[in-house]
Amino acid sequence: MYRQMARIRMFEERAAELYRAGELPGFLHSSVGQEAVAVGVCAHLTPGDVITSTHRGHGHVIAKGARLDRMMAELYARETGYCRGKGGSMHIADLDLGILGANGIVGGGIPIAVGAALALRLRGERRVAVSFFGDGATNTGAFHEGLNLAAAWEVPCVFVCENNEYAESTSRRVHQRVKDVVTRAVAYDLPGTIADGMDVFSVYAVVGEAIARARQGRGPSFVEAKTYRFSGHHLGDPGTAYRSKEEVEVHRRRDPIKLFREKLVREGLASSAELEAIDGEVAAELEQAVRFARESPLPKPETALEDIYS
Amino acid sequence: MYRQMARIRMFEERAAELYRAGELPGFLHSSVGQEAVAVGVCAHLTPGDVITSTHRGHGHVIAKGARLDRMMAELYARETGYCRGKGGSMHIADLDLGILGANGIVGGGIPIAVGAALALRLRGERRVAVSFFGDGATNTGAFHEGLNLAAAWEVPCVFVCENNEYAESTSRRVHQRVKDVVTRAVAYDLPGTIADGMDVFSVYAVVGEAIARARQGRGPSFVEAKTYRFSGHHLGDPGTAYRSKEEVEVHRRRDPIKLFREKLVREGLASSAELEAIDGEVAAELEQAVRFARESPLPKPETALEDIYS
Amino acid sequence: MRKITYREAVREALREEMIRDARVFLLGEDIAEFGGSYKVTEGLLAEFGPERVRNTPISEAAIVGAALGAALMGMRPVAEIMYIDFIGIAMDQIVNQVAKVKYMFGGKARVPLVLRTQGGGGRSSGAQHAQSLEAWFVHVPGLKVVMPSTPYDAKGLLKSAIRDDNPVMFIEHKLLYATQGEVPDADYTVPLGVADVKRDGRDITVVATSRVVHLAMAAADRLATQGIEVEVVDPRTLVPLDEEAILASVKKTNRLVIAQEATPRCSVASEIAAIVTERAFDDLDAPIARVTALPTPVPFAPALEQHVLPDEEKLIAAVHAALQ
Amino acid sequence: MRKITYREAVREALREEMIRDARVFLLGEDIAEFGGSYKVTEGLLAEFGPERVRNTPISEAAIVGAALGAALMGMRPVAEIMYIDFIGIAMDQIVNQVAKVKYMFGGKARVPLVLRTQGGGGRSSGAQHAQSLEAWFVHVPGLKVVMPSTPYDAKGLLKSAIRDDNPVMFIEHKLLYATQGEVPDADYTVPLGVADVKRDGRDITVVATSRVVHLAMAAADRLATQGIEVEVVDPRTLVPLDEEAILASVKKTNRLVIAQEATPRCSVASEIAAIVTERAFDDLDAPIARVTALPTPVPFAPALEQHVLPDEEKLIAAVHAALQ
Ligand SMILES: Cc1ncc(C[n+]2csc(CCOP(=O)(O)OP(=O)(O)O)c2C)c(N)n1
Ligand SMILES: Cc1ncc(C[n+]2csc(CCOP(=O)(O)OP(=O)(O)O)c2C)c(N)n1
Ligand SMILES: [Mg+2]
Ligand SMILES: [Mg+2]
Repeated sequence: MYRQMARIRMFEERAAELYRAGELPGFLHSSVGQEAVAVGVCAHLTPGDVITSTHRGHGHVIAKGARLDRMMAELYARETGYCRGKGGSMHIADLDLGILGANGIVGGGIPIAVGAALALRLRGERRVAVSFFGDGATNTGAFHEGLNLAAAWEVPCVFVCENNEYAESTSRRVHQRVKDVVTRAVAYDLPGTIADGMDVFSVYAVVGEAIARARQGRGPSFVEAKTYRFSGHHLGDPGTAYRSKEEVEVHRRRDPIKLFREKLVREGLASSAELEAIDGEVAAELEQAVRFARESPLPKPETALEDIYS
Repeated sequence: MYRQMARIRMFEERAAELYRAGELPGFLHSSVGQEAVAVGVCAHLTPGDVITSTHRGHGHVIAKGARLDRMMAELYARETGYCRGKGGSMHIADLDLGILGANGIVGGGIPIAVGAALALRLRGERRVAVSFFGDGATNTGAFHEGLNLAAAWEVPCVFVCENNEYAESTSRRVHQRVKDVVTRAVAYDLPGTIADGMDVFSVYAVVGEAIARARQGRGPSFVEAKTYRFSGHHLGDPGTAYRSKEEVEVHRRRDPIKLFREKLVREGLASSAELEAIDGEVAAELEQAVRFARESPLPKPETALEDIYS
Repeated sequence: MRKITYREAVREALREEMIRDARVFLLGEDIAEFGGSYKVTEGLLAEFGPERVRNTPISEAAIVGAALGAALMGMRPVAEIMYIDFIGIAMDQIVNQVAKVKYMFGGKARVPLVLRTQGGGGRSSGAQHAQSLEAWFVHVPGLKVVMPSTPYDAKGLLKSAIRDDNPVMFIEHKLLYATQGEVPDADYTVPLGVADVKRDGRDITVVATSRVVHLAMAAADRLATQGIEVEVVDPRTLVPLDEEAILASVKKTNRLVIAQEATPRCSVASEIAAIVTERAFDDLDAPIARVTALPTPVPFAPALEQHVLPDEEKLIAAVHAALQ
Repeated sequence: MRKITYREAVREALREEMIRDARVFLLGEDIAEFGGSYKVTEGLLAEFGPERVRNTPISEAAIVGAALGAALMGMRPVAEIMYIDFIGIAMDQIVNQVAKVKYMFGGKARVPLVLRTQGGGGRSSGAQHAQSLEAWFVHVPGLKVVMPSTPYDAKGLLKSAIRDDNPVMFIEHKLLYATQGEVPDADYTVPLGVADVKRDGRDITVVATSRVVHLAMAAADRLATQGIEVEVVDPRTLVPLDEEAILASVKKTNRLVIAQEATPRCSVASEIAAIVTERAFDDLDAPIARVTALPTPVPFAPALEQHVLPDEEKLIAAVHAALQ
């Protein structure tokens, strides 16, 4: 798990650097600060399980098993990227890994996860679907229709809300009145639990139950992971117009990677040296990924006309 | 209030007769059995207050002050109808009476009511908006987005769910898991109360509080009125494929008009003779309405091209 | 050959494909006990049970999204949107997800999904229950769009749609359900992307879709008595569109009327007119005419609705004008 | 005259109309502190306060529905949909409610509502953030549709839109925000329904919309050096469409290329082609050509996106072909 968190963090930071250096087109939404959620959830998943993700999806897909080189190649808009350069950061997908796609539409992945879970149920498989989404997404019609349908059909789906208290610049105080997002589970008669999204152990424990329930055919449930994004909404937004420096500072003090390291070392589960070794390996993997991406060919213009229909 | 309930009941019954006789085109959704909700709610409203209604909207618009003759003329597709024959049963509206329209789209009126309430709030008026909708509508994205927005903006809007336990043929057991629809108010941090939708006094009392709250600037709230439709989904649906005769019988025993009459007489608020006199007057009004409609001119074909733009 | 209704033809296609392939299942509002608003799915619940004939809440976006999720997992869902008028609610899922996932994922996805719905006026259903919205979907790359006009086509095209690995919008017409036509007993399919010349003629081509094909056929009968031989071409699928069949007919007749029930602007009729002027300009001896609904919402009153929608008279007038 | 950006022009129109009429207010996602995704509404929160510059939840259907409700009560809301790509979520409200209430109510409603949004590609935003979807709205009677190409037009048209008693879709282009143009200091409006001949020419007419107007102007400059005089017509509003201006130009040049960023099928280009073949067939000396995006979702990679979207080269090639 530590390795996965480090992979996400370093991927995001490296991508941000490259983006600022003008090497990556489009725009990027960094998940720095939210790594514990992706990792704590996906640690329960097998390759046969599936996820749907969001515009802020790098963490989810890395935790679900995506390769950094093909991700980086996609950010570089290369033919070797996960989407042959057609998708970009917001659409990374690999059906073989159970990644049904990041998504540029807020809330858009939720009903898709419900349908995937339905397929699993119809075939009597013990696989599960997990849908990631943000606090802002819980105001969309797709969220409501999706959760209601999942509840009515009792499909093996776990809904994981990464509540980072903002939808772009809009504070949750402005966009919804409920004190905790998890309150909304009640509207579908679903079990709902809050996890500390900065503590990977908390996420792991809470989601573990939800996933076990789904796997055992006891229906869908809802997890709210309270987290925070350390950077702006996307690279380019300093994230300062709508939140105070102090607020950001408070959350940064609970950096999920720092907390995790401290705990591992404190409880004797790993030594600092071991963790640094992992960091070093991840850094190497990442440099390899950047090299792979840079050396990969650009897609041929004519390929724009491929992949529309089967 | 008794007169209004009688007007709705007799209007629906007469319209059904005329429809079966082939005099009315299109299709009709009868609100027989649900009269106490429309009347209990609208008794609190002034002409300056506004409502949005549904495909099953005759009761709401009558209770809000619509004239039977112009309604009947609309059902007859006449130039003198509320919509000049352009709308029909599902689109009866009169902005002067605060009727922002029946609606053919389930859930469609909900965000509109929120916006109307916002206008009232922005202008600092003490008027309120009421949105009627069914249990089935509470599964739409428009419901969710609308209620969340109303809560976030604290607009003077009251949401009245007529829970008749079915959405067309689909039982609530199949389409949602919550035991009471009102549970959904929690998801928006809104006050929610259940009313006995067969008892006009219960509706009147419960909704009275909600409307007072809105009028005093204390924000929106939610009322679930438990009711039942005595006929099928529309005229043409016998309503028997998905519910048992016994079930219908049980509810028919709590006919809201019968209950109201009994109470009025029992408590000495009105005598049977008085009520029969009212029935007689309403019957006369209705016959006059049918005559008016039948004698009204059909719209000229070219008028189809009018009223698109201002 | 035996005659069955358009409704029965659609139902048979569903039933036979459900028997043929266990991955096929149905979802939609009131399709189970009720058999659907237009009774197309009647009897299927009894035969296939509630797992494969699934009533949904009133949640068009979730219906489509769930169908997509199931399709991505290898199922072959057939979702019903009760009226095409309600499809706006699912528009984001259809256009941003269903139509684009394969492309956005670099080709690595198959979306074997059929979205059945019905449109059209003529029953005084009012402006929110009588639209013809196929143009929206034709505009969007990634979807296929089918509009059958006869029981034979309906059954054969729906089977092809269900067996296709791409998302297909399958748009029926409410006034056609009760119409009858010859349909073989044996299994057959009608391929997507192949037009059908419903009537041969040398003087003028009328390209018509869905119910308007029947208006065109009736108009052609009447025009034949005046010595005018109309060729009626039914594209049957709008995406892929059989441009060659249309162009071949125009090359033969040199005159073209395009007829549809949808409103005119940015419609299928506009598209066909644009294609023909692009590709067969020199074959045209007269301006192309469009016979469409007038550009209004569909009114409720029968007299108004009739005024707005296309009919035989309007078609005949357009043919006469084009022959001048 | 002073020069300002397209972004500033839109902002000025909003600001001046908010000052002029207390009934005008703004709602949309992140339009307040953030000033909108493209910073169009920057500063307006500070000037007009949170009651008149309202951040909304991510609820596009409710944004439009609420704007409609407020408009029916006599307010004049200007709602922003952050990307036109998200408009599918609001499609039902726009098409079944906003566009139709007046008609369905027999004329007894006014809907002074502006829906501002922005579309278009060119920034590697991917398939869900780069679409050009105006055709959907042109198809639907009851809406007006505006697509300004210059700061002058943007400001003048937006003012007209806000003062209009009908629902207006006001579609900006993300790549135009930073472009500059002359805009008078004094109050002025540009009427809806009047095209603008952006460049006079006798050899061929290019009708172009939104950002493609600029591509057409650049292509015309280059063609002029080859002795080809292109007339560039910018309809500016797509509904109502100034057909007469287009026809007048075609009558003069006898050749027509239509250029837009949207995909081709059932598009505005198709519609204009159909109108011109219907109404000016005899004036045409060559087939009408359409220069549009290729029929694909918009790809992410710059090289692919460029291949898919229209550009100067494609325009020049089409003009040459039409002059053959
Ligand atoms: C339907 C839709 N509306 C608006 C947007 C623009 N948008 C992108 S991300 C975002 C905020 C999402 O907030 P949240 O769900 O909390 O996720 P977070 O960004 O905080 O991770 C918005 C409004 C969008 N992509 N899709
Ligand atoms: C968006 C939408 N989907 C489907 C329909 C078809 N439809 C009309 S009424 C109805 C059932 C509505 O149920 P409910 O809200 O409980 O109201 P009731 O009919 O019980 O009064 C359905 C599915 C519609 N009109 N609009
Ligand atoms: Mg958030
Ligand atoms: Mg109901």
